[in-house]
Amino acid sequence: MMSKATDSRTNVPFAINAYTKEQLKEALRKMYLIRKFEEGAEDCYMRGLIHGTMHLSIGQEASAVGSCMALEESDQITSTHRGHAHCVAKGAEVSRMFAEFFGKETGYCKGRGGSMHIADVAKGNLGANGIVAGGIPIAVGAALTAKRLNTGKVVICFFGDGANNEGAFHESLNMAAVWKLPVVFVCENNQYGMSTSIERSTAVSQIATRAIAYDIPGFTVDGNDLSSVAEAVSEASSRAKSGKGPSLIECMTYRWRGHSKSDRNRYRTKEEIEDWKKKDPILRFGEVLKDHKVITDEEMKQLETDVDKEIVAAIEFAQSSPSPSLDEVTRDVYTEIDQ
Amino acid sequence: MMSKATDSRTNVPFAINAYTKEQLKEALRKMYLIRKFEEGAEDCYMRGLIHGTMHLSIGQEASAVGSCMALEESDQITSTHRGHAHCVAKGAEVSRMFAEFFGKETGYCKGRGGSMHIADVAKGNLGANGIVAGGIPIAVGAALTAKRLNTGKVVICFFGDGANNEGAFHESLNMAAVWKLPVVFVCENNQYGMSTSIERSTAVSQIATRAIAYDIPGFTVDGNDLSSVAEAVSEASSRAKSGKGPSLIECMTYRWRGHSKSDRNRYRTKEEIEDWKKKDPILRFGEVLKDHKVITDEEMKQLETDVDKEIVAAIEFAQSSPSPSLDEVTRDVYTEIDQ
Amino acid sequence: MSSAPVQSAEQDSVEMSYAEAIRDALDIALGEDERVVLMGEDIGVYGGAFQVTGDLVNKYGEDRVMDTPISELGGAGVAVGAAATGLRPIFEFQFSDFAMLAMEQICNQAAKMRYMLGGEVSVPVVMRFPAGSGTGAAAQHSQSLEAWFGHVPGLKVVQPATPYDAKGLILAALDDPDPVMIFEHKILYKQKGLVPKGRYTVPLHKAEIRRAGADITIVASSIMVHRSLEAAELLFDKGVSAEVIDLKSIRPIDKQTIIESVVKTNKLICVYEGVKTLGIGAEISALVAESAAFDYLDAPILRLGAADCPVPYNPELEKASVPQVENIYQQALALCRREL
Amino acid sequence: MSSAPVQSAEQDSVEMSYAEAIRDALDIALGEDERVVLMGEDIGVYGGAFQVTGDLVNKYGEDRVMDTPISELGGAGVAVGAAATGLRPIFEFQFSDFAMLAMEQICNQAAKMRYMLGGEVSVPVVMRFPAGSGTGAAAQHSQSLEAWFGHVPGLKVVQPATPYDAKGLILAALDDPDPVMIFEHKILYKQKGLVPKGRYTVPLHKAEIRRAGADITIVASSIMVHRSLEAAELLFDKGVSAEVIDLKSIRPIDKQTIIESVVKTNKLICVYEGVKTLGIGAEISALVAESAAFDYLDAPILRLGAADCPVPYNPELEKASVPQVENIYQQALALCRREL
Ligand SMILES: Cc1ncc(C[n+]2csc(CCOP(=O)(O)OP(=O)(O)O)c2C)c(N)n1
Ligand SMILES: Cc1ncc(C[n+]2csc(CCOP(=O)(O)OP(=O)(O)O)c2C)c(N)n1
Ligand SMILES: [Mg+2]
Ligand SMILES: [Mg+2]
Repeated sequence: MMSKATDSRTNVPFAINAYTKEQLKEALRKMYLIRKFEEGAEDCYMRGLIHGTMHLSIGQEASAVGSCMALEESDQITSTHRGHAHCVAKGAEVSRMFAEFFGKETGYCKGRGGSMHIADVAKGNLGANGIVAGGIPIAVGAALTAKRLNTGKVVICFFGDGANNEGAFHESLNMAAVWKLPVVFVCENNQYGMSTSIERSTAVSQIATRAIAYDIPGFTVDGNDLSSVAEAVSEASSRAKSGKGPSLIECMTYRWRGHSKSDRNRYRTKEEIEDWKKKDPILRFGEVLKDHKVITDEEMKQLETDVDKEIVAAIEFAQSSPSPSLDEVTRDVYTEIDQ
Repeated sequence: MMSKATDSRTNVPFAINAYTKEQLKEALRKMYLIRKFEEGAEDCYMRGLIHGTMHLSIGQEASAVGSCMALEESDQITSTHRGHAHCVAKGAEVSRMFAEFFGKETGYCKGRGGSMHIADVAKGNLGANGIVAGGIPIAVGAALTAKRLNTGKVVICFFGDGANNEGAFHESLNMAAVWKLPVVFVCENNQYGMSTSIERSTAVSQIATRAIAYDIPGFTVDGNDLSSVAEAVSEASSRAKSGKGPSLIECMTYRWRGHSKSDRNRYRTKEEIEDWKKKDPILRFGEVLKDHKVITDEEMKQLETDVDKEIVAAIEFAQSSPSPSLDEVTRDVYTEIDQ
Repeated sequence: MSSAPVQSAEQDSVEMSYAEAIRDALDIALGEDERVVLMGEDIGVYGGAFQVTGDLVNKYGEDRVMDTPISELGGAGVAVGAAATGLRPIFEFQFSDFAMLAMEQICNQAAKMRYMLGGEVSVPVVMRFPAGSGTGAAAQHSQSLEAWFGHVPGLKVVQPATPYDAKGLILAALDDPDPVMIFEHKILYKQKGLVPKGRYTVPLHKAEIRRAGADITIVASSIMVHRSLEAAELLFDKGVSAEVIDLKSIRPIDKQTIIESVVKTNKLICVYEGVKTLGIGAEISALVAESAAFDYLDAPILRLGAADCPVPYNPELEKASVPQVENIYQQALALCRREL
Repeated sequence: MSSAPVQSAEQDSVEMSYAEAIRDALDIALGEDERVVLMGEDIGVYGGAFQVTGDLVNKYGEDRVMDTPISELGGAGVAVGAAATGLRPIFEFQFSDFAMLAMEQICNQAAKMRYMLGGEVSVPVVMRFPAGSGTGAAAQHSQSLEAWFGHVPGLKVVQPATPYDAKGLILAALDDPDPVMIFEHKILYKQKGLVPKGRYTVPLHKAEIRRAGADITIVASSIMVHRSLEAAELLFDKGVSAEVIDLKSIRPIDKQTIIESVVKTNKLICVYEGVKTLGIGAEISALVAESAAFDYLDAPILRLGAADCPVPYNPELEKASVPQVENIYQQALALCRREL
């Protein structure tokens, strides 16, 4: 509906003012880590080391990191099929993520979930979801818990532009609004639901417009600008924590890769993809940090080298981890209790 | 969202200009017929002659008749659990409706459906529905048929205020808008979904606001004023027939009776009910017709007497009709075909 | 005939209806644990479509007895998310038929979350489904869909037949860390029975022999338990001693109780209200046919379920579409006489 | 072994994959009848998640091959409404698992509309459900839910196991005036077979004996037909002659073919990919156990279905969770030797 004033950049970006140098560097590191994690996962997949499918969010790192930056560790998120970035951003270890992709007992889901169900409940990530919009009502439920038990938590609910046409989106936003629950709906609008563009699937051109249908604030922000995302989400999160209810934040972004590993990319042009690659959120945020003397070129190099090492070690951890025992295929369906 | 200018009544109401005297008298007769039909059904129910449950729309006659007045006989509607008025308005015979309520083979559904599934496919009523919002996607499907087969038909989709919080509402309006289908969404806002008021269930105060989320026209009209309803619906229907897509029309109205036969009316006050009874849509339309010399007092009396007789005869028809044979309980589950 | 209450002597029982017994359980739950919330359509001031929640909203307030919008998918999902994060929601579907809108959140999310996340989360949600025909509400308000849920690993599914079990199973469901689906029968809501005061639980995974017998085993669930008991009386008059087992739990099914009975009686008939084909009787039949009890069977295993049609509106047709006492009696007698 | 095509000699057949055979059927349908429209997510330019619709959008345009928004409930409902009013929609769920979102429109509306309206309307909608495990897509993308649909009067439900049947059943479904649900198997999409050119149909309600045998009847569906045929080879080496029946239709089930086989072999094992409990094997077992074939049974009726868990991600676990050739072989052998 409306763009956040942040974009006009009167002087310094929000993030530079709002966070410490360490926090800002950590945000950049996380974006790197996400990028390298996904490139590593893609590579392992290509080499036949990981099976199934995966949905890469390369190019979308700012919305995940910018959103989670606005949260406390105890706050919670629900994620999507394209959920690696959310998981890392909320504090997961890439070693256990790789272990999950390799189907190992040391993985976050003990090898039962894989990429589409990656989670880290201890860090507040209630899970990716194989069902488009499947996590939206769950996020509202988590927010209900926060409100009823007075935990002070806020919940970020990530979903895609395609998900906004699911009934679950509508029902959930309505309930969250009526009950004024502490949840922030973050729509990562990468302009396609699989192959179907917003124009061909969605009756409004900006998804934030739909906030009007729930009488809640709705903002569209540059989703490749970490600071804009962080600003919008922290505002929405404060609002939520103060009892004023949910907001809808639409982050305009783009995925560089195909939808999943089986995509022939017939529905968009090379030019469009190349154009968006120029808007790399990591490079952009790196420039901002350098401009504002938060980080030096050397430090950035070091950061990158460290991340590369972390990824190598993580893959090694995953490969050398034990596989689940075939006898335990029905373990964890039910909680074990003494009858 | 906005009220139709009709209400300001610069001079003559829309209906008076738009329809012939015969049509106007017929509209009044239909409202009577609906009222008397429902009073008759209620009476039969109380006397134990009809079983199950029923949802009466007494007090809401103008939205059904005003909407259907804007249609051709070949146009179609989908209806709701509170669907008697829609059925009569679209041209059904009360005798076969009563027969259905009495569970007879001569009923519209051959005794298999009852009040909640009353239909008259031949006259374009695709059926009431036991599922709140269940008819909304079906109406959009009928509109898709109209568009693909170029039938020139428009479809009116009736639903209640409560239904607008169902996912099916959202998904359907979005698709109808994206595909510019000839359907008019008519929300009969009687302010309660069963016991739950709009304020307690719905994040917006006027449901027509939600039209913005689908980039379609949305209007709130006085649902107890037949002319306002007819004006809004005929405009929307012309728009739809000319290929411009759907509209959302919200008719503000009120049901005089409880939600169903098991309602203790704890959620609203006597005063509120009495206030709304003063806004009787039949009396109002009768006055308009008299004011504009469309009908005389005597003609009105006669009309009422005729309707009363029709109701008596219809109940007799229903009572004396044959019951289904118990051997045929599985008849009509599948179409009979020669294998 | 019902199993001994965990903690109360006979004199501490009171007569109440099945609906009142459920309300009693909900009342105890709300009183004991602030994490318990009731959610559903019109369960507040209206008291629920079947007056199960009654006046609880007055006692506990709108934050604990929450009227939801008409949004079954989202509402159930909110309950699932709340359960996964610390609340103990009890979600009422107004009619079990509307659960069709929420299958995704129940069966893709609640049932699988624990497993998909490697055991790192539990979803202690309780859902209540008023089910069954007999109210003249026709095809979309009269179904018995418990078989669907019984097919889904991760869920537990029960069908109380008495006020005693209704209360005890709800409290057991609340104590359980996993999602429990409770199929209640609309026609039973008014049925009365003795119910102990205070808290007790009925095991979620056990069937119960309601009437001992030697000649034929009738496994029935929900309202069919009562019809089968009536049929057993008629059979008794014909010299046939029927053992009637109240299934209670659809997932898991208490194989052992059924098999032991069949080993004794050598004949089995399953009676249920859901559609016969792929209904719970299919599973009971198959469980026995694959078990050691197979060799003890003297006759085919019969199933009596609903006719192959949606539930019709006309009251006579409606009755004809589901098993009645007379059908059970006739079929059981024919089976015993091997006159099929 | 497959039934004779209605109108074409052997030489008119070409080898094509299961996915191509379906596309061929859709192409014929679109070409023959302007009322036919395909609807689904990403079935247009993307060609469908499993490349079933392929390039059909180029041939017939976006009005005939319609990409829907991600709105399963609404989308399925639009197909139902369109079918009830004159179109012949073929609706593709991207994965059968997502049908959970649309159960209401499929089972409360499409299945019941004709009956509830006293036969005054037909709903000739065809829905396609890519189902089954084996792709490493885990719990929410690998289910076999056909048993749910088999429980619903008003629907017809089929599960083609070969390219020939896939094409013929789709065309038969299109000719049928009632809603037909087609459960396709994702792993079979690439499987090749001979398929006649042009139009032919395969009956919606008939099973087929894929391999004749004398010692044991194996009733299998979908991919399990192939695994059972492989197991039958192994059994043959052990001197056991297995008859393998391809079920094809879940609703209605072709009782006669199964019963005749069991009367001959005296032993029955049901093999299916859905969860064992309350899966289609339960119905097959119960059908036989209640029939005259009961007296011909020499051994318990076995069922091999999926383990009691969601489908796991790890490929070895995934395999372990559903019946494989070896399991079928071992169980069938044990049954024949009565070593259970
Ligand atoms: C209910 C459901 N429908 C369809 C799918 C298949 N699917 C997976 S991702 C996807 C596109 C989602 O688009 P969007 O929400 O924009 O997220 P993005 O992939 O762009 O991140 C689809 C159709 C699914 N997983 N769940
Ligand atoms: C999916 C579904 N949920 C709940 C119900 C029970 N129910 C029947 S009517 C009704 C209220 C509907 O409210 P509204 O849409 O405003 O229509 P009204 O009754 O006011 O005409 C409810 C909750 C139902 N029939 N279907
Ligand atoms: Mg997207
Ligand atoms: Mg209403």
